[in-house]
This record gives sequence, structure tokens and C-alpha cells, in this order.
Amino acid sequence: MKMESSNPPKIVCFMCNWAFCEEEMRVPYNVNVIRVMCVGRMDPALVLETFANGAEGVLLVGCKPPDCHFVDGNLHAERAVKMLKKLLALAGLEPERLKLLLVSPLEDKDFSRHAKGFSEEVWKLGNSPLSKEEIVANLIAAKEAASAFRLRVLLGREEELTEFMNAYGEKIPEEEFDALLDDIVRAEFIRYKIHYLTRTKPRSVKELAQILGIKPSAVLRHITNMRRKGMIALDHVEGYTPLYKALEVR
Amino acid sequence: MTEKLLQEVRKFPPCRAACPAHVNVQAYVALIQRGKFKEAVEVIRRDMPFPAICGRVCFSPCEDACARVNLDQAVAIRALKRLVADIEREQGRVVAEPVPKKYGEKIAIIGAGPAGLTAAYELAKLGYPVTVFERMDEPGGMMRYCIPDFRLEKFVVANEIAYIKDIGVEIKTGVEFGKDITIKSLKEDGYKAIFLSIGTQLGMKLNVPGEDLEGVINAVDFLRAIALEKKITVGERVAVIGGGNTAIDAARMAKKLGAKEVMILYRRSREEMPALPHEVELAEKDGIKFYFLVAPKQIIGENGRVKAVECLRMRLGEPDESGRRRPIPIAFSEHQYEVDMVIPALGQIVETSILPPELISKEKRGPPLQVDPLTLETNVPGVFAGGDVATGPASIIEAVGAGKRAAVSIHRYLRGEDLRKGVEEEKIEETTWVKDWRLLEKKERRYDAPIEKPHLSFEEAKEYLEKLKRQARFEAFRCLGCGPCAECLASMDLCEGDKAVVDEGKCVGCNVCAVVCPVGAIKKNEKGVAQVNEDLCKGCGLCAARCPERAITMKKLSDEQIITMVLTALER
Amino acid sequence: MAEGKVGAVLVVGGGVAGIQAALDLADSGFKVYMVDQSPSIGGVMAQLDKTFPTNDCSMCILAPKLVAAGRHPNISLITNSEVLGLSGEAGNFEVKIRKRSRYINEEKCNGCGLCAQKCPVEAIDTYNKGLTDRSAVYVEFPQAVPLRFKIDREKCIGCRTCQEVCKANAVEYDQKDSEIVLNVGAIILAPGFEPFDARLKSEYGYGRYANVVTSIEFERILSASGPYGGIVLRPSDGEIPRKIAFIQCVGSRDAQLGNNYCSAACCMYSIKEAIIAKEHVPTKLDCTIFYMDIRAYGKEFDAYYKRAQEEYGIRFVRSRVASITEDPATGNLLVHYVGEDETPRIEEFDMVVLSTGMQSPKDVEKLAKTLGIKLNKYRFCETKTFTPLETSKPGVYVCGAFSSPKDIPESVAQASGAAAKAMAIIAPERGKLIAVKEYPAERDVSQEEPRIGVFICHCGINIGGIVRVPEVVEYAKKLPNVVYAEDNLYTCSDDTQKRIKEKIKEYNLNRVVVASCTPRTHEPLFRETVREAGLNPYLFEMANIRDQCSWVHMHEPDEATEKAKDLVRSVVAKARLLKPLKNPTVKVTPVGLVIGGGVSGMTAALELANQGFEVHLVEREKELGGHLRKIYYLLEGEDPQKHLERLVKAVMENRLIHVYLGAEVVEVSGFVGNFKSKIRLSSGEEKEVEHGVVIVATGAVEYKPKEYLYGEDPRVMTQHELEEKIAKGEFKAKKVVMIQCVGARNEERPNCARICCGQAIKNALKIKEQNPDADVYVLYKDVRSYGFKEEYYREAAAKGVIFINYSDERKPKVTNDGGKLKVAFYEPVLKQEVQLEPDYVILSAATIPNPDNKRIAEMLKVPLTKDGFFLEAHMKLRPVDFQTDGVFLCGMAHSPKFIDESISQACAAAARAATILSKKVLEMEGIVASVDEDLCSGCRICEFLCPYGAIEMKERDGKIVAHVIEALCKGCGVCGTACPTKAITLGHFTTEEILAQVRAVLQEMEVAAK
Amino acid sequence: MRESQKDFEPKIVGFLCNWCAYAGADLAGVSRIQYPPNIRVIRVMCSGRIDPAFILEALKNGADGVLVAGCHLPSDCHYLSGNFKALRRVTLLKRVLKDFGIEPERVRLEWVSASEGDKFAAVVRDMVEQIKKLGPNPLKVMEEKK
Repeated sequence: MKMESSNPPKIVCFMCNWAFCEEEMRVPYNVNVIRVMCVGRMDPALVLETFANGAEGVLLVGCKPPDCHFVDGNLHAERAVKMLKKLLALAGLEPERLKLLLVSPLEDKDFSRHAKGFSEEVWKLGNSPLSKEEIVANLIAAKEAASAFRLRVLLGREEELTEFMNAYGEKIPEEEFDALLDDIVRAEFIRYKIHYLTRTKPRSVKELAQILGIKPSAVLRHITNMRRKGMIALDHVEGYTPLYKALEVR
Repeated sequence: MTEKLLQEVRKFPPCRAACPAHVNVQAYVALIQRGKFKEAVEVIRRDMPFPAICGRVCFSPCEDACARVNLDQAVAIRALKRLVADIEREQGRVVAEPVPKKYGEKIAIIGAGPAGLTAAYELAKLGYPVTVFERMDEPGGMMRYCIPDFRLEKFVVANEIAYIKDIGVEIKTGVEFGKDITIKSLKEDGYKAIFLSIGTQLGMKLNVPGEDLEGVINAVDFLRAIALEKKITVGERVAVIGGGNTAIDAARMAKKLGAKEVMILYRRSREEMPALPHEVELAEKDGIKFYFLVAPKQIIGENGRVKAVECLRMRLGEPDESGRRRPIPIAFSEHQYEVDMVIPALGQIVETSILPPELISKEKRGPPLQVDPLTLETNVPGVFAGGDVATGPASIIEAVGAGKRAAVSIHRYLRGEDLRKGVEEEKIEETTWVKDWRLLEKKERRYDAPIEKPHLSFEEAKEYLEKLKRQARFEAFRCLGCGPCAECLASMDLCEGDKAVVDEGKCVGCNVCAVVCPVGAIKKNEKGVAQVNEDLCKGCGLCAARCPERAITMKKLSDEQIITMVLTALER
Repeated sequence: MAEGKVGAVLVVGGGVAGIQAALDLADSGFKVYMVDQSPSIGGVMAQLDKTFPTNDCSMCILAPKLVAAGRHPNISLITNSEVLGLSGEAGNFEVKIRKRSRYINEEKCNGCGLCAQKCPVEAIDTYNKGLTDRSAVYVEFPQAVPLRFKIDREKCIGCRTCQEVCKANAVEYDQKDSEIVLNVGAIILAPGFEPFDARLKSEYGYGRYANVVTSIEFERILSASGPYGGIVLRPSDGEIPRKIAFIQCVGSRDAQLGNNYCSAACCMYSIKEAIIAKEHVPTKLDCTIFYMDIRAYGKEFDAYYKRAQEEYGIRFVRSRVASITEDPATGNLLVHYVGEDETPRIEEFDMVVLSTGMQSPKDVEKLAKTLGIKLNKYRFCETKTFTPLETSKPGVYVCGAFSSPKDIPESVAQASGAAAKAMAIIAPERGKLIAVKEYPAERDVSQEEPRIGVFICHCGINIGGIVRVPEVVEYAKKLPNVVYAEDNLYTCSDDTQKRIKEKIKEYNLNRVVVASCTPRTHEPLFRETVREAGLNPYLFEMANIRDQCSWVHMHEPDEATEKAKDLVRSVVAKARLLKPLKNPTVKVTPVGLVIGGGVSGMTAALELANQGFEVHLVEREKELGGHLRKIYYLLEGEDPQKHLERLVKAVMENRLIHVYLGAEVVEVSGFVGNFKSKIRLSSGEEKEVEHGVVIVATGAVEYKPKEYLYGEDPRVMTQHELEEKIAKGEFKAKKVVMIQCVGARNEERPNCARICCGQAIKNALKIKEQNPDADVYVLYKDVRSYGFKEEYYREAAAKGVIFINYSDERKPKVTNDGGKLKVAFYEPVLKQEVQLEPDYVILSAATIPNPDNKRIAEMLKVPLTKDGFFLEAHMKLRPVDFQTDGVFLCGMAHSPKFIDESISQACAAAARAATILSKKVLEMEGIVASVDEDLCSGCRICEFLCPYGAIEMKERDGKIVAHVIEALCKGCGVCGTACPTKAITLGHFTTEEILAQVRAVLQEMEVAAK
Repeated sequence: MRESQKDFEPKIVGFLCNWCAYAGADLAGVSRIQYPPNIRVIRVMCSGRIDPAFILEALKNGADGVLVAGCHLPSDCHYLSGNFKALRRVTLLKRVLKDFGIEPERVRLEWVSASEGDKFAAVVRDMVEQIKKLGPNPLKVMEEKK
């Protein structure tokens, strides 16, 4: 069934200043274009906040290397999107809802073709992800994880560590860094999901494990680390079960 | 525009700083990137009146200074300027409306060469009634009469000068300074300020025996005669003496007019030749032979006509005050070249006789006129002088630069302001910013329009022009945008010099911003907190996106602003 | 290689033993180099939560020692390093040390911890036994000494974040390992032990089942600073366990694994962990300990064991656990064991703690080879009974768990002992290599108006990130009498110390206030700086605006800033009233008095003499030797009598030792360094001697049993009597029954006498040796052959000695049935009463305190335990000191112990005594009480209250007033509070100062118009 | 109801013994356990040094609550028996306080060991809540009325 014009998905597109100058911008009404100086400008936390506010699809448009006016803004965007897709998957959204489109600022003339194509893809993925309350919680957790120091410093340094060299003069192989980033993204997401879940109501390890779908021992380990970082504290004990409550993180 | 230019301490990208007329290169290249050719020409015109001319013949100091030289090849700035000017002309000449007169003082410009015309153009834009007096029948000076057609078409010169007329400059030709008009007469006619830009008239003499034989004609007179369509007979074998652009032009013109064999004798070596390298290549392509380290000793004639020229071999000694090594003749190295025509092209000098005595400078060495290099005042109040007449033979762009400075001095003189304010040697800070060249990708020059335009049909020309336009945008993309905001009239309001701002309380000094910033505009200061260099910051926002402590926001395009746009977009 | 002896000692290992040895040596005037493999000192004790039997918090009693070692001018800590090579001989060694790279510059790093907060990479936290993670740049625990961070090179991805955020730019990624050569006179080995890897006992499922943990892991679970914050949780699901099983002897007493020795401390720390676990859970918790023998042999251990059973209801099951399986659904553990009634049982527990034994450190062979010392068959360092502290290489001594598994008090005693041995070699070099610090003349500020300088610290962002420090500085400037105030990035850093000294001179300050972290760790540092600037160290006070302000009000920056201002105002108010205090000094008579001439007394006297100190040795009996006289052979096979002669000869011939036989000390007066004692000689007259220290070595006596027909039937004798007979060859018997715990572990004397099991096994083996087919029965409650003695227990059992367990309820009965000796008892395996008719009944009579102890205790004003032995200052960390300074204790007077343990304690007492005798003048703490004699009404309340007897009444021109003995006063201030007329007050905490603080902290002080 | 509970922020003075309670408070800091900022600590060497006069001085000068904290009984005291003396003096003082019209609950005696950071924070939190219920120091209220 083809997407009628009646129910197209709400798409937000962040477009770099140099791609598609004004005249080439015939855009379908469900795609809202927001101009930014460079596609690298898109802070992962902002993209997640866009999803959390109801966007069903986010399209990032930038210049194809080597034509980025800011030298490597597009490469940084690529790395950010790679991490964002991991976070979206963890949050229960289809990673395809986020797309990075790198066009040649000279050759590519027709933006509407790309916009329609992407709307089609998003529409195929079914209704808005926000229908499930649980996904909203995930998105908030993902946003906070993406705003935390840990993920951001790794993302910021990724290029330097994998392209040039680290403090010891070694170049970290791409897959190795990816694996490390994978674990850290998962850990941070789980911790901020725990933090979100225990903000309103103190919860036990078992309860959290059941909600998160991971082993209670893993949840406990995360809680020990969260205690160390001042994110969570024991609230009270019911019977034989300690219940934890989130601490406001500065 | 010039007024504004002189005041503030100017932070120009290297290209603009190198250009004697400080043309805003970065602005028009940025506009070309976006395909805005019409606006590009307007930007050029803000700084100088001859986009098409300079696009063709300028020696392009801007390309030598281009930061991209460190990476691969300079951006083809001159070619781009030429293209946009040609496009504008191809699509029908833009008739500029005359500038309303704001002041009453009448100004006289003597000499319609590049210096004079630029001064007139600038003063007209300021609202002065300007009259240009020109000895020749057509305005343009060297541009019109000296540069051969195959380098600078006449209609191009006419077109550009027409634009100057449109904005209200009155040009009177056939009026000779010193004869029809003098300083005194002009003053009497009510001209409050006079600008002497008559350029150089006389070719320099060889000062060798046999110089006045028949068949010896100075290069400038040779080219002027051709420009005036006078009948000139060109010999079979022609020898041109000298190494500058005029020598090359004369040699190639001679070849074109049928000379079998044309040779250039130059007393220094190839590296010291002042002519533009690609001009020399074109000359070689035309079959002109070059003989270096050779200087004429005497011209041998046979019944009044040139038969041969006898030369001495040279070797190079210590550099003279112009920095070029002084040629020293080698004894007993006489040898002869069988030629029937000799064209000396040693450069021009001013014909002092036509100058009013009170202006002539006392010192023996150096240029004849006594002119303040910065304010272009002469010792006679109200009388200014610039261009080749003040500095000796120089390029067109330098003359344009002189014209602009003269306009400012005259404007201040008439308004009674201090001429020297803000004029001490121009405080220009060159900003070359790219942090890591190795970060950048090498991009070959994508645009090298041929100097001469091939002859095409209309359709071919149209399609050829489209192709050129696309190549030009690619080439424009190679510009690294060294300077701060280039006021390139970009329609997007976003690009109005957004800057990053650091919240010192939150910053822990992890230096990720310095790693990420493509321009090296943000670094940790000695206090250990990130500090933004506003001049270098391009407002791309990469640092704000990556700052682990989210301590960096953008003045205009902040996170909150983006989110509000998202919310309105999603009608939340 | 300098010739002659070198007055320095190398201590290998920074655990509690290494630290104690280093402190004793450094306090006695020797240069000490302490080398430790891990980045900070503290060893295993730093990981413990509480310690038995006092349940003290381990860190609270260890931290002061860590700080002392860290700041001692004579001790150089060389952490993160290992010994490479050794050359030279006793008195002059050359040791090659490799200092492994920390990737952080130790001088620059001041431990602010910002790098660890920001490091993105997490690694397994080995200090917390893998229960949680730490960042790649870490310090093992918050109280680590030296508080310097280290980068875990494997885990670190080199992202440079730590280097960038470090305000002291101390990170050096290119730092390489370095080698140094030390020139020392003696070496003390204290590398500690390596816990047994529980994975090797695969049947217990450690490593496979989440809820099976080792005892040290359980310590981290119990610890308040541990990963779970002090609540006992199951690692599998974070629930609080209902039932915990403790399994003893995991990796000890296990011939199959080759560890056929007992690790000595596991029984006790399991009991402790069970008790503390019950305290650390808000719910009901059942603890069960599966054991073979509960070896609570030490002082007060049995009392602790009894309280565990009765007061805490901990269940003890005598059985060796076969295996453990896990119920995957619940994560609970099924313990398969054989019950006391021989029936196999399975019991479900929520959690299992394996009491892992002790093994010698990981790469011990390499260390032994480099140092050239012999190891015994269990790869521990080989020692002999009479030289327990010496290794096979002269000049290299050993202490702690490296010579044999032992608990903390034994290790600490051995450490001081090893220090004594080391001192003996290089005694003439004392004081040569130590840095004697001269201070500038102290400026008299009494006439000056108070001029206060205030230094407020940012501590990187720890304070500055929350408290608006510049605002506080401006506020401080406006406080009355404050003439200078500034803020520093790190007030404790070396360059700021220089700044403070400059400002004191520049602004002519006579009071200094620092607002930063806790005075408990940094007050000594700043007092030192103030003193170096020519000011009396007590004209200094601190305000704690980090640990008790910024760190605990992180989300309320405004309130935190206001609070910081209040605290600074309060401390400035106190500073205004501060008066200079001088540290009282006391002259020291370099002579020792040793009471008791047994093996301990003689060894202590010899050790002191070896260091050049004169000793008076007083022995009540006619001849030296004490208990050792009645010991003829030893389990380990050495000849005690030969060693006794050697010892007596050495003592008699040593011209520094004055021996008084048949003599008694009747009166001791004075205080540390200035004792005067009266000795009643055998001739009856009294001799007065002056001495600086007292060492009590009065030993103990054998209990004369009243039960089991002892004294009524000649065939019933004690182990000592049996030993004498066997030695004289007068003992022939076909059937012998031995009864253990006679006169011990009962109501009257709850504690174990420790050495009777060893004696019983020794005699049993001797009997079997003389007559292999003799029947020997041993009726025991617990066979407590701990340490390497376990091997002889197994040997006796192998040779047919039958060990039968009896319980208190069913004690054996000895009857004389018509001339026939009968022993009736209940046999637990056969489950029926059994009767034997042995030729002899040997009673393992307990060792009880010397009856003379009461008299000596009153004389020396030192306390006794409930059992009647002497009570030392601190059971764990000051085992040979008394609470009163200058009086020391060793040997069986402390509690029953084997010969080698007595000798170790004797050397320890000598070393502790040497720390005082080695000083010409003793400088005491300046904060002492002082009496205003006009106000004193002589009511003696203070004299009665002072726990240290530091107040005595003196007659002053007709009036009786209180007088403070400054040397004994500890500065608690209790007297000052109780004094009705406020005549007595405590220096630095006077009543006016505290009241001023109270007023200042509450009212908004009218800020002096400035 | 006196001043509304909500915006009344009690001022509490804490006398902490150096060896146990003060160390416990430090540990709360080291483990970053947050507690209300109403308490102002004054360090003394031993809880036995805390003179009832100090407590009265605090109350006279407007303190809404006074915390006295020392080492656990029976054997934790660094000076052997200082805590017993503190126990006697504070219990006696509380009886006297009633006659001065000051609620005895304003003065509180707690035993905090060097390893009980959590307990110290909990004590402060609980005491702030309790004093909030009691309202400001009656002496201060009377003075304001004058």
C-alpha cells in the first residue's frame, strides 16, 4: 500500500548550510527542514530529544567528503550517527528511523527525491514509536546517556584515537574501539534507564532486572558503579529486598 | 566602502591582504560556491571597477598568497573573477544608475588609465562630480593601447569603462595635460582637487649606438600603433630586447603580424624575468626563441636600416637594490644576430617635460614626481598623483590600488579631515587558519578556463558556459575560507558570524573541543579553561556538539534554539 | 658501596607488618626504605572491614599508621616496585629495585581524584575483589598512602582526558620503569601472603556460582566503603541473604592439594564475618560455620567464639563439606555434607563464604632466589623455633605471614621483633642517616595583636566546583584581625607551603587559618609548615570545607558557600584566642628493667644489650630459664635444653646485663624515661635502680588440676610431669588416655591455653616412638594444632593415636575402681558410652597466669584481662605495649604461647623499648591539660577522672592543688570539663576558644568595617 | 503553628569527637553522601570534653538544635572512657533543659564510629526533620518578641 498524503510520518531534517541552496528545496509538507551550519553540529542528545518530542524520522543532510566546508564536520556526523543508531536500537526504535545523507553540494540538485524516499522508508516502519510509553522512557534514558561525560568524550576523541594516535603513540584499530564503545553505550544506557526508573519510585534489583530484561547480577553490578558515581543510593529495605532511589546527578 | 576599509584594523585572509586593492576575494568565491554569480560581480565591484580586465591580465598576487598553496594548488581566483565578469557581460550588460551627487566640489582627474578611472569611480560613488581628461581618443590608457587584443579584448575595456560612465563620471578625451589644460587652468575652472594619473609615456632608451636607425621602434609605440590600427610593417626577423610583459606582448604581436622569426634578448636569466610565467609559456608555444644573459652593445645598420644587433654575454653579480642580481658583461663575448627590426621593451618613464615644474621632485634617483606614498599628496596642496606616474611602471592592480587611496585622500582633503589618520602602513593581520593540513583532502584544481576563448557556436557557447559554471563552483569549493566572516551577502541569516561561547564554570579543560575544531579556534588557556578565538571561529558548532560537559553553546544557533525550532516543526 | 655498616634498613612489603617494622626502626633513629608491589601501602588489612576479636573497624586503626608511615621523615615509600637483586653481606647490602612506571608523576600528583572521575574507561576493581569496577586511572582506596594515582596501562586507551583535566599536570604517558640501588644495613621481609585460589577446589563451585564468595570478597561486601555500601547482598540478585554458610579449611589442612598446614586465622575471621554480617543486615540472618576444629587459640578468642554461639546464635557444624551445587532458578546453594551423626545431608543456603587459607606470595620462588633465602616445603620462608625471625641468610629477617600463616597481632609482634634484630646489627650507626630537622627560632607573639592569615583551598574543583571560593576569600578579608586572605588551587601542595611561609613573613602573621579538607589528615602537614616559618605550630587552625561542606552539599552551592563562610568565621574566632604551646620534653635514662628471667625475659634483655643499652634482669627463682627448664624435647625436633644453656650463658656473660636472681621488684615509680624501682635482692636488702623502660616477662604457670583424681592417684599426671618422666626414660605404658582442656575453656577460664594440644601430640608421638604398639587415646574438644603443627597431628593419627571428641555436656569420668583406673566417655561415632582401663591418664592442664601478676599490675598501674593475664594497649596493633607509655609486655605474661612466639614477642618488646631508649629526649604531644593554681580548690575530681593517672596532687605553699604530669597527659580534656571551678583546661581547646567558636558560628559577626 | 514549617531552616551546632564522629563525618564526605547543610561542626578531641556550658551557650545564641557525637560504647573511645562521661553529662543536661522551657529533643547524643558515614548523614537528616517539627528555638522567639 503506498503512503497516501493523508498519513505521512512526521520527519525532521537537519540540513547543512552548504547543501541544496534555496531553489532546490521543494519539500513535501511532512518533512520539516531546519538549517544548521554543518551536519557535524548535531549533538547526539539533540537528535534523541527530537525523537523524544515525537519525530518519527530524522534525516541529517550534509556534504559528501571532501566537500565539507568545515573540513571534517561530515566525518564527525558519521561517527555520531553510528553511535546514535546503537542507542536507538537499545531504546527499541528501528535504527532506520535515523538517516545520514551526504550529498555533493554541486551535483545533487533534487532534495525532494531524497525527502520522499526517506518518508517512504519511515512510513513502512509503522506507526509512531511514541505510542509505547516504555519507548519514551528509553528515549529519555538514551538522551541522558548521550549527554553524560563518558560517551561524549569517547565520541569526541574517536577520530583522533583511531585515525592518528593515542597518548602512547599507538593507533587503536577501528573494530577494537567500536567494541569498547558498544559496551560503554550499553552500560551507560542501562544505568540511565535505571536512574530514570528509580526517580519516582524506589525499586529493587529483581524488579529492575525484570523490566530491563537482563540478569539481576548485571543490574547489581551497574548499581555498585552508580553508587560509586553518586547516581543512586539505598532508599530502604522491604523484607529481604533493598530498594534503590535515584540521586539527582549534578 | 574604502572609508570603512581604512578605519578598523583589518583582519583579512591572505588573499585579500596580498591584493593591492584588497578585493574581498573570499566573499565572491563563497558566492560562486553557491552559484550566485551576479552577486559575486557586485561584491567585486564594491572594491574595484575592472573585474573582467583584472580577470584577464592581473599578475594575481592573491593566488601566490592563497593558503591552499600549502596543500595542493592555489584557488584559481583570477580565472573565477574573469568568469563571473564574462557571465555578467554575456547575459547583457548591467546598466548601473548614476550615483546622486552629494557634494559640490568638482574634481579633475588627468589620465584615464586604471589609476585615474578607479579614483574617478570611487569619488563618483562618494557623490562627487568628477571629470576625467584623457590625451588619447579613447579612455583606458595602457589597458586600451598597450595590452594586445589577444590578452585583453578592446570591447571588454570599453564595457568596463562604460559602467564607470554610467555611474556619472564625465570623461573628456583628446585633452592634453600641459597643453590644453594646466593645474592653474583647472583651478580657475573651479576644480577643487586634481589627481594626476597620466602614467608613463616614454619608452626607455637602449643608449647604444645605432638606436635611431630605421627599423628600431619602442615596444609601447609599436603596440600603441597597432591598437590605433596604424599600418605597421613588420620585419622578417625581429629582436625584442627586455624581459617584462610588454616585451612578451610585443614579440607575440610581431609573430602574429607575420614575422618569420622572433627572438627575445634578455640580459638576466629566466628566473629573473618579470613577465608572468604562463605568458612566457604561451610565447614559447608561439615559436618565439629566448636568449638569456645577453645585452645589446650596438645596432648595426646598412644604409639607414637595421641589419644586425651585436650583443655581449652577461654573468650575474650581486643583487641590486631591486633585489635582482646585477648583470655584468663578459669581455670579448661580442656576437651578432641578423635581424631587420629591433623592438626595445625596457620599461617606460615619465616625460617630465609635460609636468608642471613645481611638482618635480628634487632628488635625482627615483620617480620624477614628489609624492607621499601613503596619502599620494604632492607638494602642491589639492594636487594628488598616483599610478605609474608616481611609482614608475607597475601592474594594473597596483594602479587601481593607488586610485582608491587617492580617492580617500581627496575625499578627506575636501572634507578637511586629517589625511594620515588610520593610514600608517596598513595594519593588516593575515589570518591563515587551517589547523592540520594533513586533515584536508587534496583536491586538484578543477577549473582552468583557457586564456583565449575558443570560437564556438551560440549553443556550444551556452553549453560551454554551463560547464564552466559547474567547474567554477567546484573550484570555489576548494577555498578554505581563511578570513573571518566574509560578508558574502549570503542570503542565509544563519551565517552571520555565529560564534562559540564557553561557560568557564562548567569547563573542566578536557580539550576535546580543541581536538574537534577544524579551524583551531578554541584552545585551553593557561587557566586550564577553553577559550574561543573569535576571529578564527567559523560558528560551525562542532565543539558545542562534542563538548563532554556541554559547557559550550553557540551565540545564535544554540541548542535551545534548535530545540524550539524542532518543537515548532512538530507543532508541539 | 660504602664500607662499614649502613644505618638504614630495607623493608620488603607494605602490609601492616612492614609498616610496624618501619615505624619502629624510624622512631629509633634508622633510615627505612619500604618497597611495596602495589601502588599504595596497607596490604590485605586495608581490605578488611572489621578485625577480631574487638570488632574494631580495620581502616580506622590502620589509617593512622598509614599516615604516620607516609609522613615520617625517616621513611621513604617506594611503591609500585619490586626487588631485583641483592649483593653484599649483613650490615652492608646493596639492593637493586625496579620502580615500575605509574604513568603519573608522584611529586606533582596530590590525589584530588578529578582524573578518576572523568576517565571514560572502566576496569575490574581488584581491590574490591572484582565486585565492582574502577576507572583506568585509580587509587586503590580513598585513604591510600601515598595518595597518588596510577594508570592501569592494559585498560587505558590513551585518550588523554586525564592529562588534560589534571590541574597539577602530573600525567606522564611516556614515564618509563626505573631502577635504583639502595645501600642498607639489614633487610626485613614482610611480603604477606596470597589467598588460596578457591577455583582449585572446583567442587565448591567458586567462579561458577555467583553466590559462592571467598572470605576476602565477603570482607568487601561487609565494608561500609565497599561496593554494596555495607549491606550484605547476594551477588546473584542483590537480595539480602537469609542463610549464609561459612566453609572452613578451603585450601588448608588439605594433603591432596599439598597444603597440609592450618592457616591459623580463618576460623577466627569466619566467626567475625558471621557476627558482623548479622550486624550489617536489618533482617534476620542465620549463619552456619562448617568446621573440623574451631582453632580459637589466641587471647580472648574463645570468649569471642562463645559469644558467637550464645549471644549471636551462630550455628557450628563439625563436618567437612563434600560439595556445593546451585539451584539455577533461585541462585541458592545446596551444601552436601556429612552430619555429626554420620548421615549425609543437603542443606540450602542463600550464600556460601569459603574461608580460603593463606599461601606464600605469588612469585615467591623468584624473590627467594634473588635474596638467597631458603623456603620450607610449603614455600613459606624457613625459620627455626629459637630463631623465628631469621632467614637462612644473615642480615635478612622475616616477619608476618611469609614465615608461617598468622593473624594480625602475631604479625605485628613479629614485625617489631624483626626490627629489633635489624637494629642489633646496625646499632652503632643509629641516627647517622636520618634527617634531623632544625627549625628557626620561635617568634614570641605573646605581646602582638592577633594578625590572622586565611588560606582557602579550591582543591582542584572538589571545593571550588561548588563553593564560590573567591567570595569566601573576600568575606574572610572583612573578618576582625584578618590581615591577609587568598585562595589556592591546592593549599596542601608543596609550592603553596612555600607561599604560606612567604606570606607569614611578608604580612608578619602570627595566626594561620587554612580552610580546606579534614584536619585529621592534613593538620600535621600545616603545623610543620607554620613551624618552619618560625611560628609556634599550635597558632594554626583548620576549617573543613571539603569533606564536611562541598562534598556533602554538592547540589546546594549557595548554602555550601554560606556554610563555608560560617565555618571560616568560627575558626577565625578560635584562632584569635590561640596561645603558643610547647611540646613538653622528658629526658630518657637509656636503661631497661626486665621483670622475669624466662626465655622471654632473657631474649628481651639480650636484644636490648645488643643495641648497647644497660639492662637490669630480675628473676624470682634461683636460676634463669623459667618454664623452659621443664621442656626437654620439641615437636620440631630441636633440643630446648641446649638452647637454654646457650641463652643463660649469653645473658650471664653480657656485661651490660645485671642479673638479680631470687630477687623481686617491689616498687616502681616515675614515668616513661624516668622510672625509679626498688629491687629486694635474695639477701633481703633493697637496691634502687633508675631506668627508662619496663619489660614485663613474668611468664605463666601450669594449672594444677583438681578434677580427674589428679593428686589422688599417682597414675594421673599432667603433660609436663609425663614429659619429665619420658625424658628420664622412666615411663613405660601399654595404654594411655589423654584428656584435653583441663582447666581451660570452662566457666572460670573461658579462653583456650593454646599450647596443650601441641604438648599432647608431642608426648603421644614420643610414646609411640618408644613403644609403637602402645594404645594412646586423646579425648579432645577441638584439636588446635594450628599453623605448621597440623602436620604432626596428621602424623600422630597415622601412627594410630586415636582422637575422640567429647563435648562439655558429656565430659569423660575418671574413676579408681578398686585399684583399676577407669575412664568412661561417650563415643560420638558409635553413639554409646565406652570405658577404658588405661595404665596412665594424662591431663593436658592449661597454662594459667602467674599468681604474682596482680601484685605487679598494681605496682605498674597496668590492667589485667578477665583471665588474669596482662591487658595490652591494643590487641591488634600494639600487642606488646601497655596503655601507659614506657611499659612493655612479652611472653606468656601476655597469654600462653609457644617458645618461638614468646621469642618473637620478646624481640618485639625490645624493639618497642628501643624506640624510647634510643632518644635522649622524648618530645610529647603539645595539647595537654594545665592547672590555674589560684582557682584550684584541691577537690581531686580531676585526679579521679583521669584514665591515665596523669594528675597528681601537689602541695603548693600551704594549699593542695592538682598538678598535671605532662608526659602522661593524652589531651582528652575530660578533667577540664569536670572541674567545678574551671581551674584546669586543655591547651588548644580551651573553654574560651570553644565558646568563641560557638558564638561566632551562630551569630552573623558584625563584619569589622574594612 | 509557628513560622510555617516549610521555609524555617533550623541552625544546628554539632560537637564531634575527633577520633570517631568527626572521622565518620569525613567518611560521609569521601563517599559523597549528601545531607542537609544546616549543621555547623565544632571539633573537640573527645566527647568527654563537651561541657554542658557549651551546649547552653549554643542554645543561648540561637542554635535550634545541638548534636553531641562520640565513639561507640563500651570500648571505642580513644581515651578509654571519655564517652561514658559525655553520656552522663548530656543525659543530666536534658533533664535540666525542660525547666528552661527548651524541648530536650533539641539536644541529641549519638555514637558514630569512623566507618559510619551513612549513619552520620542519616542522623543529620533526621535531626533537621525533627527540629523543623519542633520549630525555632523558643529563646530566640522570645527575644524577637521583646
